Amino acid sequence: MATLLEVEDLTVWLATRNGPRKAVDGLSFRVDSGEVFGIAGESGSGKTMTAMALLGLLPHAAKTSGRAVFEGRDLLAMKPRALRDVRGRSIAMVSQDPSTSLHPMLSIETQVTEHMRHHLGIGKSEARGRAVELLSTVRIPDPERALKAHPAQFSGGMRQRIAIAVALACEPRLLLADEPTTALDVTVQAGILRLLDRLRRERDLAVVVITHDLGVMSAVADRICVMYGGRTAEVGPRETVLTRPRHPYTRGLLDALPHPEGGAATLRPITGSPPSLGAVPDGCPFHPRCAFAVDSCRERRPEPVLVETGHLSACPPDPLGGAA
Amino acid sequence: MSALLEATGVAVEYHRTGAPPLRAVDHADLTLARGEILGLVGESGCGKSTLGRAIVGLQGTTSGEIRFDGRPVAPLGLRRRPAELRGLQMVFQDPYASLNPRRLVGDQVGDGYLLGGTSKTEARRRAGELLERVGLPADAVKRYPHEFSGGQRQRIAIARTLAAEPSCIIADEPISALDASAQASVANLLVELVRELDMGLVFISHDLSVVRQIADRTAVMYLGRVVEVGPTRQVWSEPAHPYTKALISAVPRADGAGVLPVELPGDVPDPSRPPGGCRFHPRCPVALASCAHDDPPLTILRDGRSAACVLAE
Amino acid sequence: MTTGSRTPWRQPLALVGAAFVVLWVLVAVLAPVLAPYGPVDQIADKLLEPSAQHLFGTDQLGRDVLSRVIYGAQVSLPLAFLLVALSAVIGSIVGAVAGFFGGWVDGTLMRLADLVFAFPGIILAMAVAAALGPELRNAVLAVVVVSWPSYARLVRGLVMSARNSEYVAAGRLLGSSSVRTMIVDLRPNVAGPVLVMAALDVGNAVLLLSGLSFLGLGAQPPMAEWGSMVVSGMDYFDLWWLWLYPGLSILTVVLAFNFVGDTLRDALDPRTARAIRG
Amino acid sequence: MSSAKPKSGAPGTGRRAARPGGVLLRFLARRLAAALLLSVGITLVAFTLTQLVPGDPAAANLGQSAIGDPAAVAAFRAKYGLDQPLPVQYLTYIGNVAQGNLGVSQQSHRPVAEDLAEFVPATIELALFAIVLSLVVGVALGVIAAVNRDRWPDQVLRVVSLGGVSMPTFWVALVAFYLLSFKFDLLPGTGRLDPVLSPPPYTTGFYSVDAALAGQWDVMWSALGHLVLPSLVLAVYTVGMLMRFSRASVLEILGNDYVRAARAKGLPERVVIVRHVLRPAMVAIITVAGVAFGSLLSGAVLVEKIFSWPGVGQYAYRSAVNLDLPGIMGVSIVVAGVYILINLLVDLLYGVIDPRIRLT
Repeated sequence: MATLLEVEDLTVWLATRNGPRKAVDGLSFRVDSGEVFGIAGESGSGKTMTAMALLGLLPHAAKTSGRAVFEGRDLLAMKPRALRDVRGRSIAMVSQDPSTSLHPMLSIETQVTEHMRHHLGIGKSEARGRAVELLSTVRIPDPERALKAHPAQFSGGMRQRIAIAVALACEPRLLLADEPTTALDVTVQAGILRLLDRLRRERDLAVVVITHDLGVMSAVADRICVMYGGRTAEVGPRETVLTRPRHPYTRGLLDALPHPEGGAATLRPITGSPPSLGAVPDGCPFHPRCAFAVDSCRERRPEPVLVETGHLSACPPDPLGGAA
Repeated sequence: MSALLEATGVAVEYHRTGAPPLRAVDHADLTLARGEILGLVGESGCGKSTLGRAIVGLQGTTSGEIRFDGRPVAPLGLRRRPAELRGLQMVFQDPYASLNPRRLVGDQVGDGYLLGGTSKTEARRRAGELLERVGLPADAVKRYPHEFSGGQRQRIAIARTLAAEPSCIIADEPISALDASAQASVANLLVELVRELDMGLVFISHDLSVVRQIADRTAVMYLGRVVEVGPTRQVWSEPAHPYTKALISAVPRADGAGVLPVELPGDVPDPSRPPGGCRFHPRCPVALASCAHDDPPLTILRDGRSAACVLAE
Repeated sequence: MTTGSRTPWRQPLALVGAAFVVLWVLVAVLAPVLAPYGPVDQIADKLLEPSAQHLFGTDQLGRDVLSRVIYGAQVSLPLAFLLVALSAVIGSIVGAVAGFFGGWVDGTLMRLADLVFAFPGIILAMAVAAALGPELRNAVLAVVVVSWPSYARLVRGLVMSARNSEYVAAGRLLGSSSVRTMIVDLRPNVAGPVLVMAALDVGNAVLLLSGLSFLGLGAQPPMAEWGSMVVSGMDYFDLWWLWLYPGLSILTVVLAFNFVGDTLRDALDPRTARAIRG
Repeated sequence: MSSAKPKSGAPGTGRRAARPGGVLLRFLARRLAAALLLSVGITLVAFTLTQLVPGDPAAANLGQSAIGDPAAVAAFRAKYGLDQPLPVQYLTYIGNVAQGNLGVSQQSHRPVAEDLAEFVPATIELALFAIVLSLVVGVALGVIAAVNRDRWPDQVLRVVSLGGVSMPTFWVALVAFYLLSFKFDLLPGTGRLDPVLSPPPYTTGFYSVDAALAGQWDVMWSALGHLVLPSLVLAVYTVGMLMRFSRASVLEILGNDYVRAARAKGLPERVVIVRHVLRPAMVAIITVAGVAFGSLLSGAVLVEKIFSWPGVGQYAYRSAVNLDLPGIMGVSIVVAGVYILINLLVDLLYGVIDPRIRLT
């Protein structure tokens, strides 16, 4: 599989009242075409800012460094106008809550076709034809009628399907899905996950799924990057990361989940809470909450290193290494 | 075991101008004993939160009866809530909305004591103790809610209910607004308190796996009805209602196996126009022809289980 | 994220506004000291152009315009404060009652507010002032009649949203009575926005009051009131100093209060701020 | 990026509305009923106010000499129904109003309705001119301020808008008149037309429109020219008001997810602002435009005096001073009626802008 997106040393500074603070700090990863790449982390881990940086949609006064090479071009170095031609055309976004990400006052037709017409320069009737096809691809019943409707007339699950159709309109190569099922019910979530999986197989579409839900990760992602405090804790194939994690944070997240077989009376939380923007500790950002922390964790910032084939972990003491 | 809380045939209707009344809860039955955790699960719009609010009296009921410690619970009007109902408290979903942003944490936690007749300084002192009990520093009394994280705020909200010395807490999605690690610790706190104070807890949640972990019994709601109740372990291992089964198989597991969860086709119907017969029949994978007109009641099965399905034996 | 600091008192606009407010209050208090002549003393020739002797010139009766402008602050400022206080108190009580009880109480009170809103402010004030007689006291009453509904609407909205809030629900479950809830839980959330609205309303009150006086329905000659000074200056239209300075005084007072109020409003949360604006 | 699951959204979302048209009609019917109720209330207020008048209309109208003649006073009272009990007077009054009969002015001795047919259009013409001007300028500047939030254009425009709402209208009128008309003679000053011209044949009562309809182009140009100065003066306040408000509502909309989604589609910023931001922002803006129209009518009362504009403000003022009961009541009712109409129009516009009002 060909590499579609290669992110190297991505750093994002956000403007705060105390000056610029790093929301993402030296993040590197690669996404192959046709692959589902998962970015996992709690709120404040920098996962959403990563997606916004790739799209050039960071808040005002935010700065980036590093590289993000997509189809041979560095997204971070592109002029706003050039990046706008990539956005929505080659890279599309699906966000968390379809009831807020679809425009409440515009018809479905406008929302599915407006960027199609802008990017592809096609006429109204052609765009309309494509929109009907798209809506049936995402399994919206009666697409012709749906085009005339407005988002309020659909259920949450249907709205997210429409949002996906909007994202697919210009046949992008990469889809950034930020918590695509978090606002949905679990039975509806199953449908959306299946849809995403089908689309990437049928369309050779690469998908970056950003979520805090390791269950969702486990269902759709091929490879997973676990982020903490704006940095990579661990990256690797789904099965390895979720069954034999090497980073204590990943272990902690998995342990905090209810046990799959139930039974045990209590859950095992990670002590403390994730650092807020601008309050990321020195050294390993996780060390204050880590049961295995040693002196070097407080001083040196760990880089992700290869611990086995395709599996990187940013924990030099590697206390979980023996368990593998 | 006599019931601490007993809801029988509870129905809640919302009246809207220019639209048919919306029956959010339709003849729901629940019982809860001291020291017991009842998980109440279901998808959005199934009426689980409305039922929770009706139980404590924040929502008027159209019919049915709610008894707490043998006394009927009347909906809260403009009058003061009777003292004997103070043992029935509620924890809300969003700790950002359930604490007054402009009042000191200590005052809000101390309210329960103050309203119980304790002096102001004594209430303040005991509020500090309660905050320590739920794992916060005692100096939290002199701070405002915005100085705390989501998990800490939810602990404050829990401490506030404890000041009323409750014997029963209705917790409406108490951990869904929190981060993963905070979720686990707040859920643990609630379980600990139930065991320690011998309270009853109704834990309302859309997150089935948490309920599975902590609840002694689980009740599943669909479109305003309780469709299945039983000991958590049995409900999970052999669900009696097809909806319960669908719900369980839709939960993705973080086991790294890459298995896609099972989809339940169709949408939850409009609660103001529920389908005739069994409410689940249009989406039910095993529906019989008779399900379209026969509405099965919640029937007692063996082992303390009940289900509302003709196929359940 | 990038909300940035919005501490009202660090904003230059608020500082300028506050400085002018203080300045005008001082002028009002110290008028007898500051003014070279009395407000109604006919001390010089009529209609003199501004000069070193009479910085703002003299009017048609030979009174010193500067002195009259200074004494004008003694009329407009206290009245504006009184007006706003009255409207805010009346409006807040009505709004709180409507929001808290809801139902027909709310319906009746809010229809009453709608009724007042249905008349353009000055026309209603004009009708009231005309009905009660052209006197300054009646003009004040007229302005109160047209300004209370804004407060009522604001407070009603705040009370209603707070009443349905979960923290009020939690308090009620603990056994708090509705009256205690209103005082303990709702008051702190209502006080801030009402004060901000009041700050902005001082400007409006000054404008309305001077407008009524301009129409001859407020302050009566020979009182040194800015609006009536403008209207009597109109008869000598080409003698600009007669009407320019009183108008400028109104402008600076109103502007100062608006600078302060607007900055305060920005410090509120956006939804409340919008309620005040509308 | 929070992991919060929103609490059960409104149950019943997502179902297609059965009869969209029916919903809109119901919405309008409700608004119309409210407007009717309001109208009754207004007549009541107008009526009550006139009862509060301490002066005796008979004395005011017949003059001192006639006061001594009880027969003349009684005749006057009987003629205007002043000898009836109050509720009867009110009911008679309502009945007359419903038939368009507003009584006879005790001042001009003509039917009030006839008087108002002349005076009201003059004010409305002025107010319409000013509101269009204010909307165009105010919304445009508000959008500019919002998209440049906290940068220098925003700061400057903020001072401009606050300045606008702080100006005493009657004083601005004097300053503008003094400079633009009196000193430099750039614009025509007082009246609706040049004195040498006579008004166009009455159709709408708007001189500019009537003149155009009659093909009297010189009259039309003169009418338009005379509108410029007073409407500019009136717009000073409303531009400031609409600017500030537009800025706030555009900022509020800019924070929405759907705006980020529109940008993520790679649409040009211009399209994002006009199609995705301005449209929802207009919902809030037109509400204020309705309020602004009301304040224009207020402003007109003050400005008309200065520009000798024969409008409803002048008429109201003269009626108020002369204790002309039918006159005051007539003005109140017509002005409030205009205001109600404007609000109905605003409601209708909501439906046009926001499909949710039509559909859900």
